[in-house]
Amino acid sequence: MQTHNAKRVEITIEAVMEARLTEALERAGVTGFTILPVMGGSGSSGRWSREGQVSRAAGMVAVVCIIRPDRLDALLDAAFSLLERYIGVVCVTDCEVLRANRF
Amino acid sequence: MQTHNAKRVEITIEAVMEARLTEALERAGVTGFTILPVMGGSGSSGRWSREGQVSRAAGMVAVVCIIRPDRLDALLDAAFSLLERYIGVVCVTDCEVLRANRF
Amino acid sequence: MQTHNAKRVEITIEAVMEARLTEALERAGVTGFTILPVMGGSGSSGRWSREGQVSRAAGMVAVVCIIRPDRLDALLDAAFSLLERYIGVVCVTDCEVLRANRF
Amino acid sequence: MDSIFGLALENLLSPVILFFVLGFAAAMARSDLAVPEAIAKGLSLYLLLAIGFKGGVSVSEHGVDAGLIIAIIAGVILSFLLPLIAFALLRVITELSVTDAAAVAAHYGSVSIVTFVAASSVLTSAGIVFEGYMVAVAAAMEAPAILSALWLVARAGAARPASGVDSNLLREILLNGSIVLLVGAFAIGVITGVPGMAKIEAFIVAPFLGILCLFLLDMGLVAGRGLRQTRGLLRPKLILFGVLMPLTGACIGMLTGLLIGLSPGGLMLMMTLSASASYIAVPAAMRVALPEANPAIYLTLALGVTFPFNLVLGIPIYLAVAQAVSGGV
Amino acid sequence: MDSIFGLALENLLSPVILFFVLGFAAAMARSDLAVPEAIAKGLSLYLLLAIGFKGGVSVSEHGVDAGLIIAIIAGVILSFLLPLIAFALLRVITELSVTDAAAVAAHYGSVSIVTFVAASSVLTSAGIVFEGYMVAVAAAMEAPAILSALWLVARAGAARPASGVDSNLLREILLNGSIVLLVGAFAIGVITGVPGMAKIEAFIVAPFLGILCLFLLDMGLVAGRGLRQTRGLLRPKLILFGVLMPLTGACIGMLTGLLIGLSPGGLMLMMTLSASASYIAVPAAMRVALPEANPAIYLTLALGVTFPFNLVLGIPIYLAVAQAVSGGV
Amino acid sequence: MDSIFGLALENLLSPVILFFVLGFAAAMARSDLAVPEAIAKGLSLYLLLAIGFKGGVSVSEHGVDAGLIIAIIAGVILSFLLPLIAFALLRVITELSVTDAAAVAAHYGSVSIVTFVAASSVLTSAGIVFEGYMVAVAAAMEAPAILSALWLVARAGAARPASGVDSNLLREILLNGSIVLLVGAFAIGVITGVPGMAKIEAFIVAPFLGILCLFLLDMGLVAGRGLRQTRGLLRPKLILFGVLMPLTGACIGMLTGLLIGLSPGGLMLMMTLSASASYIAVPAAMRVALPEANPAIYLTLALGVTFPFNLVLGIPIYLAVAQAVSGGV
Ligand SMILES: Nc1ncnc2c1ncn2[C@@H]1O[C@H](COP(=O)(O)O)[C@@H](O)[C@H]1O
Ligand SMILES: Nc1ncnc2c1ncn2[C@@H]1O[C@H](COP(=O)(O)O)[C@@H](O)[C@H]1O
Ligand SMILES: Nc1ncnc2c1ncn2[C@@H]1O[C@H](COP(=O)(O)O)[C@@H](O)[C@H]1O
Ligand code: NA
Ligand code: NA
Ligand code: NA
Repeated sequence: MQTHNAKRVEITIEAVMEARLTEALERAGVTGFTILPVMGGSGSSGRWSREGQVSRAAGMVAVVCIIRPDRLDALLDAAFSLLERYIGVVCVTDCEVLRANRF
Repeated sequence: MQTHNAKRVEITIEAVMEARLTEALERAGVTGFTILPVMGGSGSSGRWSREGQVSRAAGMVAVVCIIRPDRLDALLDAAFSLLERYIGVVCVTDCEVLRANRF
Repeated sequence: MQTHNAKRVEITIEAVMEARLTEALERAGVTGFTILPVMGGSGSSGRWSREGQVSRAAGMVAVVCIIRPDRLDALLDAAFSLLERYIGVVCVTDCEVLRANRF
Repeated sequence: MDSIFGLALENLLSPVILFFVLGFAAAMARSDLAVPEAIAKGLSLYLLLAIGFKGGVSVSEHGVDAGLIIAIIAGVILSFLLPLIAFALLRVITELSVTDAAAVAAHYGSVSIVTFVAASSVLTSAGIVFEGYMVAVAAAMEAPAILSALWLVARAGAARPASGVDSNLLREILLNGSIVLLVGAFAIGVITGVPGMAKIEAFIVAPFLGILCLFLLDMGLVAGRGLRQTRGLLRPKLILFGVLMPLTGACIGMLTGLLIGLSPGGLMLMMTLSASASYIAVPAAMRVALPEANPAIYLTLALGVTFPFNLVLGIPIYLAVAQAVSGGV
Repeated sequence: MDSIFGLALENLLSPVILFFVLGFAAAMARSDLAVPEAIAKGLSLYLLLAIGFKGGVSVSEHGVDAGLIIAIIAGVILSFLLPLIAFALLRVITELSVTDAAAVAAHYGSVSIVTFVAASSVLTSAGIVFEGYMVAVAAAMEAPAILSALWLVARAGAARPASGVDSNLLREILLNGSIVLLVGAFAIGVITGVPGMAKIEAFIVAPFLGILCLFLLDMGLVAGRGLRQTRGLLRPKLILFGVLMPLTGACIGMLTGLLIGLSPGGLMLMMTLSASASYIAVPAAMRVALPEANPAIYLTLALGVTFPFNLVLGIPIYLAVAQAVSGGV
Repeated sequence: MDSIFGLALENLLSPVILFFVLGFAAAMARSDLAVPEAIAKGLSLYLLLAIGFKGGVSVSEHGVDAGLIIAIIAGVILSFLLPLIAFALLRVITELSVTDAAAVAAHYGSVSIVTFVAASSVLTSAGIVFEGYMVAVAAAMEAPAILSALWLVARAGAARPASGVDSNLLREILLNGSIVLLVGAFAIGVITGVPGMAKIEAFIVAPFLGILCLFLLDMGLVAGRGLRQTRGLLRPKLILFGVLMPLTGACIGMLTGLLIGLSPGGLMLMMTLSASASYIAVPAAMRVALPEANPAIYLTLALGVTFPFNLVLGIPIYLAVAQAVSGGV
């Protein structure tokens, strides 16, 4: 089957920032993304889990964007302004997609 | 540690199609997969989120299959018949696995 | 934007083993990881789904670690002791990250 | 209280409706108020279980008679018929494609159980009795409309048969969770009768209205959020259909109800069922069977226009009309 | 009503059992009816809290006496002992490996709290009093069976010690959520007594049976789905064990109960506890401690065979026998 | 019962507090007991709906008067003022940075609705009436403290404005789900009054204390887990602040309440509101507006220290003091 090169960007970010991130992505012209729930994690700011939360303050989500390679930089620029000050991890992987015209 | 080349295929698809997709995969000889919940997303058919749903009509799931490279085409063929008419995204990544005989 | 090579390790493991895995990771010096919920799956031990569970015995989670390439082996060694006897899948992907000093 | 306005006002100022309005307003104002998905699903399981069981107990008290069979047959016929009318109306007053129009039509032939629950709670509050088997009629009306819609599409040759239309789909439609729970709880109510009710009354009856409030808060949130996200889509002609169709359905439901001799309460419920539009079973079936139809259109119409209309204005209208034509009050 | 058949029929036609049957049938028919995981977990928290608290209040009324201590010790001994009997039975009538047989045995030495809840609700409905401390006995019987099973495996040298068997596992077993909530609510019941009950009675007592219905609907769904997925696995010999073992357990529980002088109600609960098989705490412990044992076997037996058997037939049998041997009724 | 000790003991031995203690102890002992996130959220929706609605109905009975307006204004002023006092106290007795101190201060100016709910249930149990509009005061006190904290940071030039502080943040704060539901349910209570209450009383009133028990079990689990994870962080000086600040807040609340002439019950609630610290709305706002502040500090203080303190000791103290200074009892 015919596949096309693309980039898969996975941004793990605090749930309170989700709407701000997706708005920034949309402003940067990225309209396709999928949001995955996150149950817990660990990082430089310690360990957390959904179970131990009353507030939505500390939960996280993972936003996955598949985009054409040439649009990667625009996406990372848009994400970076938020990621600089807030907690979060960005991970970019090479991938292949069907139906490239959608991305 | 000894690792082996494999492919990681991530299919994001409507929840109503989940059983049909996994049956198609099984018919194509793919017996290993993991299903992740999806909270929301955005694409050519607009923005949606689990919160804004009463019906299971519009939710999505992500099906992740790790397979031996030589079996990728069979998998994509099986998935494609469903993906052609229904909403969904397929993303294939190179990966390495332990214990290759399992895949 | 400046990115750095890293490895994305995704370990799908039974929920009862989650704490044991993360402790093993921490002992191996891996302090950054994200835990994703899993809804269901299929493998050599058959098909399961969260819906069909009363007990936490059979659920799974996915643990995602992004680490510097040179620390991959320590991670895999730590995970392997648990993965040898217990159900689970490990998948390693090349990736690129922003802010490499965090990993 | 004998005027429609009085009824409408009283309905409007009941906690049940006001919590719906609260949810709707909160969603419109983009508050982050949200009912977790699992809780909403749990509440709907409760409502289905309670309404089905109560209906069954009521039937066990009065005995099963021919009325039940006749009413179910009438309901099935209505569910087959209403999509044809809806489709014709849509093709006349809107510019929807055949596929979109058929998908919308399926929703209006089927029923909204929550609208039914709200209507029956209005009857109960007003002390008006109704046939317990109307619950079974509601269940029977869920599925046939889907077949009518698929027939409409096939007739027009508008879409090639979707790979998903198969025996699986049929099973999914007929054995969808809501129908199974509603019919099952109904049967259990019939079997265990009044003694069974005595055992679980404190769970089934006492907190019912309160739980309905919480559920309608969520429905308001969902309807409001849906409307906000698809604002652009709702042209005046579509909104017109979303109001005209329930009134048309209610008329046809009324004629049918009179024909089969329902009590005023049963008549009002038959009108409500005919007027209401599905937003659970049918959307899922449409995604599988008619993937080309735009879900934003049918969900927004059923949930964002017709559901609120029925809840707030429709129910008091149908009650007043049912009482008037039955010679009641 | 003094025959076992009468009791069994009455039990069978109670809403609680019928909702279980409904869930079971829906799963078998592959309906998509489902109770969200969070709701099922919430319902089980409610049942544990309510049953524990009620037991505690009952103890606070009658005072703590030696009976409590003796019954707990008896329960612990039973829980250690029953796996040995189950293991022997399995090795004789089935072809399970040592590891699989030990894992199954652990489940039958431990208890199913929901079966206990259902049994005590039957007693309450029938107006039969029982020792409030049986709740504490139930909690005490959860864990010892696991140790017996591990000993059985170690003795046979069947599996090398799993890396997971460590102090963590022990803590997980002893402090598993169900035990902690059950024992904690029991203690709170003892402390706050009747005045405490007066405060939360409307939550703890009134809706109890209704919530049990909803919970058993889910149990039926889960048991049915489990059975459907592992059909091939259930050979006649395994099913035989799944029915024989609870009866055996009930006999041993009866003898123990008579020995320590329980009331007819308490006796029936002791039989039910001995007859029931765990499907929450023990499966989790087995996955960690005996990963080589096949979970499909023990889950299907405990949940798909023994649980329904106890719920539908076992409970009325145990009640009739307990009354007969106590000279009651 | 007229001594603080008697009150404290009675409070301590109520089921509500004991379930909190159970959860706390279970978390400390690393039990896996857990309330699913969706259930916890559902319970909190219930509590907000019920407490808001009851307050509204009570206002509808007594008529809206100037007291409501004055009390709300007083609450808003308190919420603006208390962070300044908390900030000063923190800078004197702890070594927190300006940003961390301001973030903590915001929490103590705002309120904990669950503490308010627990306090009002103590009043109800004791048969002490209070102004229904205190619910509206609670809602009004949630947000202003956040602005004070941001002003404190800006004044000190301690952190450059976060990109997230924008109109979105303001909307999120003012229309956060808890406030909207509390105020909405209050308004619905005012509108539907006693007849509305009659309809949903069995849901809103009867099970209230029981549901509060289950909710506080979860709060205990969360507070205990939080404390366990951040043990290292809690130096004696911080703990001192976590106890001193609620007492300080309660004093200021008392003076304010006396000034505006609240009843003894209302006075006690005003003290509780002033003494309590937010752990829902404010932490979320702080993550957006002051991302540099360490959430472990403010969450642990508000949830792990001050919440348990208020629940167990604070509430009986505030009640005794309120009665004493009002010349009551
Ligand atoms: N190396 C990593 N791999 C995967 N996820 C990570 C990693 N580091 C951090 N995270 C995720 O990002 C969250 C915040 O990280 P941090 O800002 O380092 O505390 C953690 O709770 C994890 O969910
Ligand atoms: N570029 C993308 N990256 C990640 N997920 C996507 C992308 N495009 C679409 N999706 C997912 O697929 C769903 C349907 O996409 P679409 O068919 O484009 O409306 C969206 O709601 C997303 O969850
Ligand atoms: N090839 C695979 N791709 C993705 N996930 C898998 C694969 N094989 C197994 N899994 C996951 O691992 C679980 C246990 O696998 P197994 O040990 O093969 O039964 C399954 O239920 C899946 O969730
Ligand atoms: Na209809
Ligand atoms: Na047993
Ligand atoms: Na405060």
